[in-house]
Parts: sequence; structure tokens; C-alpha cells
Amino acid sequence: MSNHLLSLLIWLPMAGAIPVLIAGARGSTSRWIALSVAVATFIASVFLLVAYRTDGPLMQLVESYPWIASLHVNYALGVDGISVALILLTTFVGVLVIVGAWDVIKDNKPHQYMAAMLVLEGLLVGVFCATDALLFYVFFEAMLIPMFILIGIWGGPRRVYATLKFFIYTFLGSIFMLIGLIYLYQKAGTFDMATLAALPLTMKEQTWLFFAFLIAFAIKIPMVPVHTWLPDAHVEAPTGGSVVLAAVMLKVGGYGFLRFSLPIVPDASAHYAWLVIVLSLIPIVYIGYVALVQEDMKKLVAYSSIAHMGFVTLGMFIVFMLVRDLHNFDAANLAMQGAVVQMMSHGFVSGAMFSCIGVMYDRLHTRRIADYGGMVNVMPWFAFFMVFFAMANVGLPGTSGFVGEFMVILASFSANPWIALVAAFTLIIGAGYTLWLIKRVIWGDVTSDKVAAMKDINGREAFVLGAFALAVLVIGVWPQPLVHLMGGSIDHLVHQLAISKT
Amino acid sequence: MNPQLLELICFYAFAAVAVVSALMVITLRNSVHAVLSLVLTFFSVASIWLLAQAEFLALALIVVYVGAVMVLFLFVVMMLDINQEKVREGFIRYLPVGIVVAAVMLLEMLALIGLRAMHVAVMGPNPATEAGMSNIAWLGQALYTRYLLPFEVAALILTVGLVAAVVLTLRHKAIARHQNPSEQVRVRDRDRVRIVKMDAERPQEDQA
Amino acid sequence: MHQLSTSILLIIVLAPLAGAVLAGFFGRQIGRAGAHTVTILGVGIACALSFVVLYQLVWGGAANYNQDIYTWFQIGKFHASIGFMIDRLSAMMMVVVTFVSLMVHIYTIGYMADDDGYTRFFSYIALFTFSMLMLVMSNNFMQLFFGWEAVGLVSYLLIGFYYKRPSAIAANLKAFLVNRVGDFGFVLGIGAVLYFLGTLDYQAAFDHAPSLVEQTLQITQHTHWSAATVIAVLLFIGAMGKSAQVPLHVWLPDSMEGPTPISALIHAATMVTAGIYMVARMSPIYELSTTALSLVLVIGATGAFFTGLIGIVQNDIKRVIAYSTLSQLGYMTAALGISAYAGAVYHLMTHAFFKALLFLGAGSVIIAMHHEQDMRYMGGLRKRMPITYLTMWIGSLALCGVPFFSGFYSKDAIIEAVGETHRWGATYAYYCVLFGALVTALYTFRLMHLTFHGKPRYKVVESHGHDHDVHVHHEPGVLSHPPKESPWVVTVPLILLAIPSLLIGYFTAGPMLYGTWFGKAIHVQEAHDVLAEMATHFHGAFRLGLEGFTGWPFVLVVLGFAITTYVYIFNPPMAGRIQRMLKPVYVVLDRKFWFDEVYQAVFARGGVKLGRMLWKAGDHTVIDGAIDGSASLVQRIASGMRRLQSGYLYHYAFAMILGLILLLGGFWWFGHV
Amino acid sequence: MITLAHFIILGAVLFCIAVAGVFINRKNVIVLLMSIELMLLAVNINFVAFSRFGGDVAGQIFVFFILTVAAAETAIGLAILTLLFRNRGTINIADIDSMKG
Repeated sequence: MSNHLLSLLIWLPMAGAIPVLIAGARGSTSRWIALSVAVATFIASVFLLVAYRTDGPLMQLVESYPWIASLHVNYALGVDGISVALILLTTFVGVLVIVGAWDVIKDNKPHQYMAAMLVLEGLLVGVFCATDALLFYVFFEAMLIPMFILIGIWGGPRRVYATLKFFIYTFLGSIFMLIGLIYLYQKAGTFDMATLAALPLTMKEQTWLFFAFLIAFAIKIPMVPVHTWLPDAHVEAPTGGSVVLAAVMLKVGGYGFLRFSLPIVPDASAHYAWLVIVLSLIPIVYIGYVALVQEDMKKLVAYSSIAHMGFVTLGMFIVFMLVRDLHNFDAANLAMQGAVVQMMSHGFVSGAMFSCIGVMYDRLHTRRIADYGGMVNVMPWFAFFMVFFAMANVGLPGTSGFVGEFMVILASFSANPWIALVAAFTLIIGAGYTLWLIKRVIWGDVTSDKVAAMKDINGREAFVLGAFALAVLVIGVWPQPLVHLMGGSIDHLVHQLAISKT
Repeated sequence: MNPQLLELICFYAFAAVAVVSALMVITLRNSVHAVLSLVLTFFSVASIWLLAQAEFLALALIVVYVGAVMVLFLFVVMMLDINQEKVREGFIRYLPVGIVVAAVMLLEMLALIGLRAMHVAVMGPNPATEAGMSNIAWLGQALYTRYLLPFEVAALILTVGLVAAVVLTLRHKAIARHQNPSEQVRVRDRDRVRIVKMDAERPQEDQA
Repeated sequence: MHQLSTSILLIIVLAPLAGAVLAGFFGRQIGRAGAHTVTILGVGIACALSFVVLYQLVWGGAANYNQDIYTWFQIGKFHASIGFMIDRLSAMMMVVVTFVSLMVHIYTIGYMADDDGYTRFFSYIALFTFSMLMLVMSNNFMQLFFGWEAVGLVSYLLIGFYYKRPSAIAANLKAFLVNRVGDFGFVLGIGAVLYFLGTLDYQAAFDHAPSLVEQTLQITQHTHWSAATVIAVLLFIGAMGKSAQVPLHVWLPDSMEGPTPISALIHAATMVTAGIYMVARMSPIYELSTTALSLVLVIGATGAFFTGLIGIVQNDIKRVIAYSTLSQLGYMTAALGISAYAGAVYHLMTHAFFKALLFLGAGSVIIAMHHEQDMRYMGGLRKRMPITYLTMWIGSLALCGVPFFSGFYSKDAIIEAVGETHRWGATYAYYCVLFGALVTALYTFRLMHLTFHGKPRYKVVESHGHDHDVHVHHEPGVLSHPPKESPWVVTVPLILLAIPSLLIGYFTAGPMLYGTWFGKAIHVQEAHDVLAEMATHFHGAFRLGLEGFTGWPFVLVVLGFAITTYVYIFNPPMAGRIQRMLKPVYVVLDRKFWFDEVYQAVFARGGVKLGRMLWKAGDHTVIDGAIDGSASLVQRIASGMRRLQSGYLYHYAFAMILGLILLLGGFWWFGHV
Repeated sequence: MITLAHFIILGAVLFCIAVAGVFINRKNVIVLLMSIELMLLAVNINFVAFSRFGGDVAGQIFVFFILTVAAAETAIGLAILTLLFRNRGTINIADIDSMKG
């Protein structure tokens, strides 16, 4: 069965959504089914980890069947180390959001919520293992639908505005990608990503394609100045939606850069690397300051997500300076590893932060910072987790948040010390907004009777936060397994980028 | 008399009738008269088709169109009590525009056809006769072989049109009583009987 | 030559961590006694084994240890790992850290006896011990940074230990952020190390260090900076944050919001000296850049003098000691700046003992005064708490550098060495550190006099009801019970710390300061080695002590003692008179040179203002404005188009026919197709 | 001699008359429908002529289908007209603008 493992990972949660829907809203049957499907998917992804050989060929567990034969489109799947890591992240978060929503969505069509989550999970896994560009595009677009539903139905008061903004923004971006893909198809006669990566293209073609991809993925990741959908979407999304959005969906943007921009149009990417680097550095400072003054916790964390994702794009694009100008392949590997590790880490940390906010929101039904204060007095265990994740968000060594940022900063110093200087600024501003939030929410004396009446986290919430904390800690203390898992694929990618295609 | 000349004279005669009656269609005040003029137009055109030796279509036009469709028109016109004056409003006002547009279009068409074409492309021998069969056989052979699928589709369209016309004009009378079996089957006890919990009534203390 | 055992080193590190985890997560289950037992056990094991390690290295003939435990990441030739480098420098630090930590643990049993956060506190300080050990035992930059940040985290948690106090949670945020400014430089420094030396491993980096001389970093087209200077300065910025050097010193006085044992352990003895340790550890790199060393020297000397001045005007007993710490850290830094790394580390060690002693003594006073920290309400405690009184005198004399006390050997050596050096800034630095000795004497003896001598300035209102007790507490200087000596768990650590404060200098100055005790752990270029020069005049610790009585520093200390004794014991009103007389100076010192105000206005409020501006102007007006603007443009076009859809059949018919006419016209015009 | 042009011109004339009819009868849906019938007739004339002159049966087949579809269209059109009159009490097109954007 292992040769169909990827299909299983994609279709198991999606098929699982059907019995969940059938089970209906009453009782907890639908939730139990959803949970068991999610857990089964997670276990399957662990098998994937076992089946993947780091010393094996580039793409493994390959599946390919004709899908639209007349257009040579295949249902083609395959994974490399990066995909495996991201799939694990997806399935891991998938379980946690279902546990997290257990009692929270109880009264409002829980079965549909769970089903949407499962479908979303399957589609996200699909994005990470598609090796056919059109299949990738289909998954890439399709995942908007469950997220649109999640925000639109279970969201906050301004959910319609937020969900439309989210949808239109990301949709606009992907249209450009589609145009780019069609052009590539005209040229190559196939949507196979490996073939496209080997396709020679002139500089002019590459430039056009680069910007088409840039728009699509920059919106998804998101980069300044197309980031404003994210805070709105996060603020209005239900907790689980926020968690998946921050933890996994944003990664699709970074993954897209890895799979499309970098290998298919390396020369244009190298030529415009400065642009992406500037657009990555701006959020680190600019968004940091913006995050500082937010009054809504979710907005604050959303902005901090943007700042952290800046490291992802920064790491990916300083690679070009390192391999093309300086021929420093080790530093380039370090930068790329840093970018991907940062994606993983941000998945856990931001997911956990949003879960924490969800825990508070479930009790007080407000996200305003001013409504909280002195939580440590009434919710000590919660305070422990919140401070822990805040420290991970700050990038404290020993947590996963540190690893990626550290690698990217180190590598960027080798590329250009000034880039490192700006990037390292996140140490200060990141600590500023995160710990100021902690100071206002967690520390201090109890500020109101409502806060005084809050109960500490229950076992279910402790499980979710504990699982996140474990992941954050493991990657922070010992990143080598993760680095090793992705090492071969990243090294291949980095060497690919050194070769001009024109 | 030269048969060809006779044909030409016949053509002009029928054409003239057709044009005049067509003009009457769009200008007559009375809708009934207009319909009747249309019938005349159809007759004339059917005659012209006979000149072109398209006998089946000519007869079909008369039988089907005049016999069925135009009668339908007449029915409708008579059934609806239309205020003749009102619907004729603006006739004079839009007349110039209509004439100008029609004239421009006619000029363009004539320019495209070219008046010189009147003397070329003389009518050749009848293809049906050349194939050794009558017009109707010629038509039928094509219709039931090569064009069978369109023919079936046309039949379907007609059926749909029939059903649609019936459904559209079907009138549900509000006072008519009827039962809905599916609702009767789905009914539950709580839809029928509602048990209300309420405090026991106490006899009112007489204050006075 | 035998090797140190890896398992012993692992136990040293992990025992405190295990204690911290047990006390932290299972505090409720194991209870108070359980919590302090496990943590003291953990730290005790670590301390005992540290002594074993030191013994093996110094007397047992063990070779230096340098091994990786596990790989943290391996990317290409870049390698980061968790590993230990144990030589005499780190072994000494391990002993200092674990010993002081152990004392503080024991002391805490008494100090925190009636605090709700008892188990939490033990968990934190054990965690701190773990972090600090990771820092000093590290064999690479990555782990150094891990320890560096981990101690910062624990410091953050402990400063905010009384989280209900607004001042405490403001102080911990400030401490963390200021430290982060330092880390900003530190991370860049590590980046520079990786860039220029291609490794994060200490040994490999030091082996390649000479190659830095030829390398430069292009800053602009025409400016090139020496690689060694760049690395050294960037790393030193990190040290400035952690070791509270001007201008990043502002967090340390505020950190006194934390419980007193913490002030002793973290903010005096160990964590704040991490920066000193780090620079000493990096001596092979620092030796390559006299520019960087001059910077270090000037910053250190400035701190030594000016922050001490502030200490003179403070009234809070802990703050006085905090400013004293700043000043002493300045001394250490100045010693680093003149390549007297051994002197700096030596002062670090003696300072750890006597400063911890002073803090714990102050804590003992605070317990007796029912958590009153203002010295203006103390006085005459000499007779009531004799052990505290005596041990604090030992600490004070050591701090002032009175001959034969430990502080004398370290501090006088620094002052003299600065005087002997001919480096840019050395003259300025010499006067700073020399008159620093006077300043030290002034604030130290002022503290002793105000606290222990003179007449009591507190009132005792005997009260019986427990509830009433709480009310009395709020009025400054009013106690419900007369002060009394602290319990043995408090005094025993005092005595145990007093012993090294008194003696350690006498016994170790020879080998550690003037000898080659540190071996290759500290690298000094021959031309820079001022201590070696001084060693030629060294004829034993006793003679040095005797000579000390004739030196300028001792004269200044005596002068300081005379002034304070006269002002605070014989003529108390005079203090107020001097204060009025030197009003401008007093204001400057009282406002601490306005560092806090400027930082508050520029960075804190300025940052928030900037953020708000960027948010409103950038995100809302420009970006969302453009987005919403384009949306409304589409809407406007659409509503224009809408008007075309009149709904009247003849309009559509007209449009169709018009189209037909145009089409026909087109055919006609463009040729007969 | 009847030429192809004769037929085509007749078709053109009838078509233009129908167009004029559409224009000048803005109020009367019935006349509008009849004008459409006229247009179809004009087109049919052309088809028949092309079929005859080109010798291809397809033209006449097509006329056959046009007649079929036109009959269906008329039936539905008149049904809608009846419905319209029943609901609105008028067949004045000027009153029918519920599709206005």
C-alpha cells in the first residue's frame, strides 16, 4: 500500500468528511468520527516519515495516473524532504484543531465544521505532494473553499468582509499563477513540475513568469504590501480556522516559492532577489512596529506572523546572493534550511498562539487586550503555556522559533551584513510586541471580575497546548532530525539555483 | 409565352403581394388584421417557394404555419382584450426612425448583394429531379439519415415547448382544495398535538 | 593526563534541570519541602561535582575537555552542536555559579518562607543554574547563545516574580528588551564569526582567529572595517546588554524588583558576569583588535565611575548594591579592555562572593524590617542582628578593596593595571577607576552606617490582631515587631559566603592573577600582557597586602570612610545640607543622568507612536485605501454599466439591430469578403 | 429569368420591413412577435434559394428545423404573453422593465 500512501493521505480526510456530515449535528458521533479520521491521517503521515528515505531519490512515493489525457495532465504525486515535513505539520495541526474545537463549536453545526476542517486538511496535503503543476493549482485553489466557509460561517461579526477580502486577494494572486502555468504549458507541453524546472527560458519570459508567481505567493505568504487580508481574516476566523490559516496555509505560499519561483525561473529570481529581500525586510521592521500598537490580540499575532514569514522569503532569496555572487553553497544551504525550518516552526508557534487566544476567547468572548490582565493569578497553567509560546514567538533559543531565525540571520550576514542587521532587528521589536502583550494579559493583578471568574485550562485544552509545546521544544532543542530530513532536497534545490537556465 | 418569363412575372407578382402584406402587418391598427396580413405574406412566400420547386416546404409552411401557428396568434389576439389605442401610441413618433433604420439596412444589404447579381446565377436544374426523385423524397432521405439526430432534437424541443406552454398558462385556482400525500406521510405527532405546560389555575380570590 | 568524564559533566548540567522540572511541574504534589529538597539536591550535586571537576583539572592532572554531546544541526560544513569545553576558566565559573547558587537556594528557604510562590521560585532558580552552566560550559557560540538567552528568560521570570506589582512587570519587560538590544549585536557577532571563521566551534574559531587580521568587511565602497574589530564590537554589544554596561545598564537597578536572593544570584554574582566571562573566553579574538579593546575599556571605566556616583544618592538598600554592582561590572569590563582578562575574571570571582554576601545580607535586613527596603527607616540594627552585621562588614570591606580582603587583590590589581597601560583611553579610564574607589567607599560605608549604626529610625507599634498587621505594614518605617536576627538558613549562607570573601583573594591571587593558572583558556598577546608585567613586582600575597596600605586606592577608601562616618554618624543633619548645597549634582544623580527618561520617551513612547503611525497611515490609509479604492472603482464602473440595462425590450432590440447594421457596414466597407 | 439575387433581395426587403416593424411597434408585443416571424421567413427564403441554386439539400433541411423551432418559440412566446397579460393587465412593453439593472 505504500505506493498509494500519498493518495491515502489526501483522500482519507476528504472521504472522512462524508460520514462526519452524515452523522449530523446531534450528539458527539460526528466529532468522534472526525477525530478518528484526523488521527488516522496523522498516523499515516508518520508512516510516510518512516517510508521516506533521506538517501533515496529526489521524489519518492511517486504516483502518476493520467487525469486529463488530452492535455497531458497527470494526477501525479510525490514527496521530497520538504514536503514530508510540511505534510507532517499539516496532519499534526489537523488533529489539534479538531480537538481544539471539540466543545467550542458544539452548538453551531459542529459536523459541518469538522467536515470542512477535514476537507481542508486533505487539500493542504494535496498541495504539498502534487508534482503536476495543474494538480497543484487545483488543490491550491480548492483549499480556499473550506477556508472561505470556515470564516464565513463560524467567524466573528465582520466575517463576511473578512472572508471576501481573503478570498478575492488570494484568488487574484492565483489567477496570475494560472496564466503563468498556461504559458509554461504552451512552451513545454506538460504540467510536470520537474520538466518545467528543466525547461530553458529566456530572461524576458522568466521575468514575466517570476512576477506572476510572485504575486500569487506573495499574497499567500503574505508579504508587504499585500498583507492586509491576513489580520482581517485572522480576527474574524474561528480559532481552528486561524490555527490552520497561520500554521499551514501561509506555508503554501513559501512552498510555492520553493517549487515554482526558485526552480522554474531561477535567473529572474536571482535578478529580482533584491526586490524580494527588501519586501522581506520591510515587514520585519514595519510590521513589527504595527504589531506593537495592536489592541486586538489576534491582530497582533497575525501581524507577528507576517513579520516571521518575512524570514522565510528572506532566507529563500538570499540564497541567490550566496550561490550566484559568492558561491558559498554552505551558507546558501543554511539560508534555505533556515527558511524552511522557520516555516515549520512558525506553524507550531503561531498555531499555538492562536490556540491560546482561542482559550481566552472561549471564556471571555473578547479579543481586546484591555479586557484581560493578571491571567496568571487565575489560570497559572494557561499562563505557563502562553509565556512559553510567547518566548517561542520571540525566538528564544531552545524553542523552534529560534532555529530558523538564527539560521537565516547567520546566513544573511554572509550575504550582506546590512541585511543581517535589519533582520536581527526582529530580536528587539519581536520581543517588544510579544512581551508587552504578555505583560498586559498575563502578568499584573486581576483586572476585572470577569477575569477573576475564569477557570484554568481543562484537559482537552492542555492536550492541544501541550502537543504544540512539545513540538516547539523538540525542534528547538534538537533540530538536526528535521534538518537531516530536508537536507538532501534542499541541497539539490540550492545547486539547481546556481545553474542559469537562459 | 416563355415559361421563364412567366415564372419571372409570377415571382414579381407574389413578391409584390408579400412585401405589401408585410408592410400591412407592421402598420395596421387592428391586430387581427395584422395577423391576417401575415397569413397573406406566408401564402405569397409559399408560392415563391413553389417557384423554386421546394414543394414540401411550401406546403409545410402553409399547413403548419398558417394552419397552426397563425391560428394560435389569432386565438391569442382575440382572447386578450387589448386596448388598441394604447398599444398604437408612439407609432408616428417612431416611424421615421424605423424607416431610416430599415432603409439604411436595406441599402447596405443591396450594396452587399450587388444589383448586378440580378443577371447572374441563373436557376439551374432542380437537384431533386437530377437525383431522380421528388422533392419530398430528396428531403426525407437526408432528414432521416444524415440529420436524424437534429431531427430527434427538434422533436424534443417541440415537446418541451408544448409542455412549457401548458405549464406556463396553467392556472391554480386558490379556492381549489387538494391534498399533498408527501406532507401527509411526513407529519409527526408534535405537529398535530402540542402539550403545553402551565401553572395550575387557582380560583381568583374575591377581593371585594 | 586523563580525560574528564562526560557523564559527570552531564550530571552537573542536568541535575539542576531535573530539580527545576520536578519543582516546577509537580510542585503541588511534592509540596514546599519537596520542592526545596529536590532543587537543593540537584544544585548540590552539581556543586559537588563542579568541585570535583576543578580538582581534577588543577590537581588531578586531567586534560582540558572539549567534546560535542549531540549535533544540533549539520548543514554543509556548518556545524552546531551541544557540547562542553571544560578548562580552568569554565571550571572556575562552574564552581562559582554552583556554589553561590547553592548558598542562595539554602538562603531562600528562610527568605521566601511565607511566600505563595515558594515552589515556583525554587524551580526558577534551579532552572537558572542549569542555564548558566550551559552558558559557561559551552564549547560553541550556538550553545553560548542558548545559555545567554536562557538566563535572560529566567531573569525575566524572576524580576517579574511578584507579578502583581506593576513595577515588577514593567521592570522585567525592560530588562528583557534592553538585553535584547545587546543580543541584537550578539547574534550579528555570531553571524560575523561564522562568516569570517566558517565555524561556530570555539576551538576551531580560535585556531583560525589569526586569519582575521587579513580580513575586512566592506561597509561602503571606500570603508573597510577590520574583521576582528567587527566581531569583537558586535559580541561586546551583547556583553553590554547582559553585563549592564553603559548605556545598556538601565535594566539592572530596576531588576531589584525581584526577590533578594535573585538579586544576589543573578543580578550580582552570575548572570550579569556572563558578558565578562564571554569576552574573556573570546580573548583570542579580542586580542586582535585594540580598537575594540579601547572601546571596552572606555565603556567599562565610564560605568565604573558614573554608576557608582548614582549609588551614593539612593535610599533603597538593594538599589545601592545594584549600582555598586554596575560599578564593579565596570571595573571588570575595564580590566578586559586592557587585556587583563585574568584580572577581570578574578574580580568576577571575588565579586561573586562578596556581592552575593552583601545582597543576602541586605535580604536578611529586609526580612528583619518586614520587607522595608528604605534605609532612611533603618539604623542601629547592629545589636539586633550581629551575624548579619559582621558578615556585611566583611563584604563591604572586600568591596572597598581594603587590603587582605579578597576584593583588594582583584580590584587594586585592576586599578594598577589600568594605570600601567598605554592604550587609547587608558588615562581617562585610570582616573575613572581610581576615583571609583572613593565612590565605592562612599556608598558602601553610607549603606553600613545608615543601616547598622546610629539610632533606630523605625518605629515599633506592637499589634496583636493579624489583620491589623497588614495595615501597619503600609506605613513606611513602622514595624509591628522589633527587628531580630534571621534564622539559620539565612545566616549560614552568609557565613559560608563571608569566608571566601575574606580569604579567597589572599590564597589565590598569586596563581590566578599573576600566574598562568588559566593556561590557554585565556590568550593574551605578549605586548598587551600588563598583568605579566605586574607579576614581576609580585612577591607574595602578604607583601602585596602590606603594600596596599600605602597605595592611592586605600587612601581614597579611608577618605571615603572618614567622610561618611562624619556625615552619617557624628553630624546627621549635614547630609541634607550637602544635598541642598550640591543641588544640581544631586538632581543629576537622582535622575540617573536621565537615561530612563530619554529611553522611555524615544524608544518606548516613540516606538508606540511610530507603530501607530505606520499602522494607520501605512496599512489603513495607503494599502487598504488602495485596495478598497480599486474595489469601489469597479463598483462605480459597474453601476455605470448597469444603467445600460434599461430592461426595455426595444432597447435591446435596437442595440441588436444597430450591431447588425454596423456589421453589414463593416463587410461593405472592408471589402466584399 | 429568376436569379438567386431575386430571392435574396426579396428576403432582404422582408427582413428590413420586419426591422422597421420592431421599431415602430414599441408597445405591442404581438406585432413584435409577428415581426420576428417575418424575419425568420425572410431568412427561410434565403435558405430555400441557396439550397435550390447550390443544389444542396442542407438548406431546406435547415428551413425545416427553423420552422420547428419557430413554432415552439411562438408557442412559448404567446404563453408568456398570455401570462403577462393575466398578471399585469397589459402587453405594453414600456411597462415591462423588471429586468432593469
